[in-house]
Amino acid sequence: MTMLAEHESLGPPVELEVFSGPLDLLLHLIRKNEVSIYDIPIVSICDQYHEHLREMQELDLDIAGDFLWMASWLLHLKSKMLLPQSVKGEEDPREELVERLLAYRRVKQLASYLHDSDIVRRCVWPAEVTSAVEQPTEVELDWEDVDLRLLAQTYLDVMQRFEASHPPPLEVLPLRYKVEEKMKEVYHRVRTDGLVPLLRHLNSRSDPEEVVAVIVAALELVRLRGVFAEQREAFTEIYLRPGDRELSARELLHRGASDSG
Amino acid sequence: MDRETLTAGVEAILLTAGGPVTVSALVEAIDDSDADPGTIEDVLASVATSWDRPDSGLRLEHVAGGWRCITPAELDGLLRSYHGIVARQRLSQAALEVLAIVAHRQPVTLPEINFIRGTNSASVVRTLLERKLLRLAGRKKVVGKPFLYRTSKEFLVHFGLDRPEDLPDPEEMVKDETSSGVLSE
Amino acid sequence: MDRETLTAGVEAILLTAGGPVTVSALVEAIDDSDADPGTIEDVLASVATSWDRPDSGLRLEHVAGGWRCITPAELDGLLRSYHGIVARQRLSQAALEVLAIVAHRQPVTLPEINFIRGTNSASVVRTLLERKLLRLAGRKKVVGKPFLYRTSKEFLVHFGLDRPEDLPDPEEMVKDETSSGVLSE
Repeated sequence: MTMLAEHESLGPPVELEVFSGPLDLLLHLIRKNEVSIYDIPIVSICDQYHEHLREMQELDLDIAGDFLWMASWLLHLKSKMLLPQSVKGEEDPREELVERLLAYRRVKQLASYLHDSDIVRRCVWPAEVTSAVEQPTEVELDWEDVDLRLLAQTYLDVMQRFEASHPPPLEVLPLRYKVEEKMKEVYHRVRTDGLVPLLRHLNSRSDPEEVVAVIVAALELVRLRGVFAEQREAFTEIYLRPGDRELSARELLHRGASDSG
Repeated sequence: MDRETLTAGVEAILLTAGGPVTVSALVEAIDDSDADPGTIEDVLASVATSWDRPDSGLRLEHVAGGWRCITPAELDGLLRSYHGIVARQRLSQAALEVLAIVAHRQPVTLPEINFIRGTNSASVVRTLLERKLLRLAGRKKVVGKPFLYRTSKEFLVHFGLDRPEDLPDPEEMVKDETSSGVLSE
Repeated sequence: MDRETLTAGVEAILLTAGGPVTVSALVEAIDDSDADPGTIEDVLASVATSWDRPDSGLRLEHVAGGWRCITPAELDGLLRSYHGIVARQRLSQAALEVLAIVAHRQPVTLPEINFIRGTNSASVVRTLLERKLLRLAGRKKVVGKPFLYRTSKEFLVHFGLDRPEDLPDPEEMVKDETSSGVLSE
């Protein structure tokens, strides 16, 4: 939040002007002290500037870095001004600051003109008659008003609309368990044990990916009639037992190959 | 309020209303002891008369919802001509979208533009070619060999760019910053 | 085309245009041997005069290189009452300073604006772009290729200027006040 907005929302607890920047504050101090912009008493102005920053800090106003940067510049100038004349050299150390202040003061002048103009011009309303002739069906833009920003915004809007109508496909990660391996495993276990409790077997696996691979493998074995599945009642154990066909090594591979392809 | 100010006020309201204005809304807005409904009706009648001249481009029309400003029907041809000229300086939303797609993804084909926009953009592309904002840049080496489109020199000039690569990253361009508090009451 | 029809036509175009209308667009739209630029300027002057009466709610102004229909400022109170507008936004000091810098030195980059104001103006510039008072005008050919900003047509219309150069010279404004011997607000 800017200082301005914060100041307004809290209501000014004490009389403290809000400045639009460090140069603004500096101009204010010069005016308040009734000194010449060309001959700024740096020591005194520097102290007042720091005093003002301290007040701002007390009010918990967020002090922008620009104010601090100016504070250190003023301190630097102050130290130079305190040196004896002979050490200072020929150039007035304040020269650059004066130039910046003069340039900024011109901006403030023009801004103040625009401020008055803004108030007056807001009293002027566009007079318009909607003609029966031209009722544009869609909003058209003046080519003159189309800038890089509008172009960028339009592009983002188009791409967002595109993405909304084309949701990305679900990402299928390569399974860490191969269905064909599980088919071999389950098939041989059923052949060896004669009867395999599928749910108990699944519950003993902690990795959901392995559970999925086993279920797919079991279904595929049932389809190939290599195993039969039996369940007496709903929600009870599913038993796998040998089916009526003996599966070749190739058949056990087949499903896995097409699945991963 | 004197009669002259009253007349000017009624005219100004009619001309900024953007639709029919009722006598009661006028009475309420003017809120003046001199502005009773009878007087307002009177003023409206005099406005209607003063506009109804051969050298005036304005008419006052009484419609169901109240009083409304219109232009005389005999000037429709002229207005159509003016708005046609202005339209040439304008860009439709569709055209801006195609321009944005080509600018950021060039070179690009019509099927690609259509796919992204989800609608056929052939006529829009043609208009942009005619306006010299797009240019042909060869054919893509895929089935059907569709034309490739790029933005033109004029496009760059309009946006003050030297080369197409100078087009800023759109995300960066539009990125939101902290509220600035430029506006105050 | 007789002068009366010409006047009515110009009025109708101005009133339906929704923004400043240039003399050349009028000439092109009317497309008549009697309607040369000189005659159109003549007609515009007579329309401006005929509207500039105390009992008229219409005025003609010259802004942004064209002619635009507005209501007189003194009717603002009445119009606000009709349109139900109580408070109004104004531009903040920071926004006015940025506009002043851009108007005076355009095209100008953000670092240049920041330097003159002595404070970061990025968010202010962004808001002014959103309000269409500033526009992007390409990139400067220096390291980092910073964006260049200009004032927009909307800026001219809002502040009632024909061209940005019509703003007073701040140099002159400051001189005026130093000659009076006081440092002003």
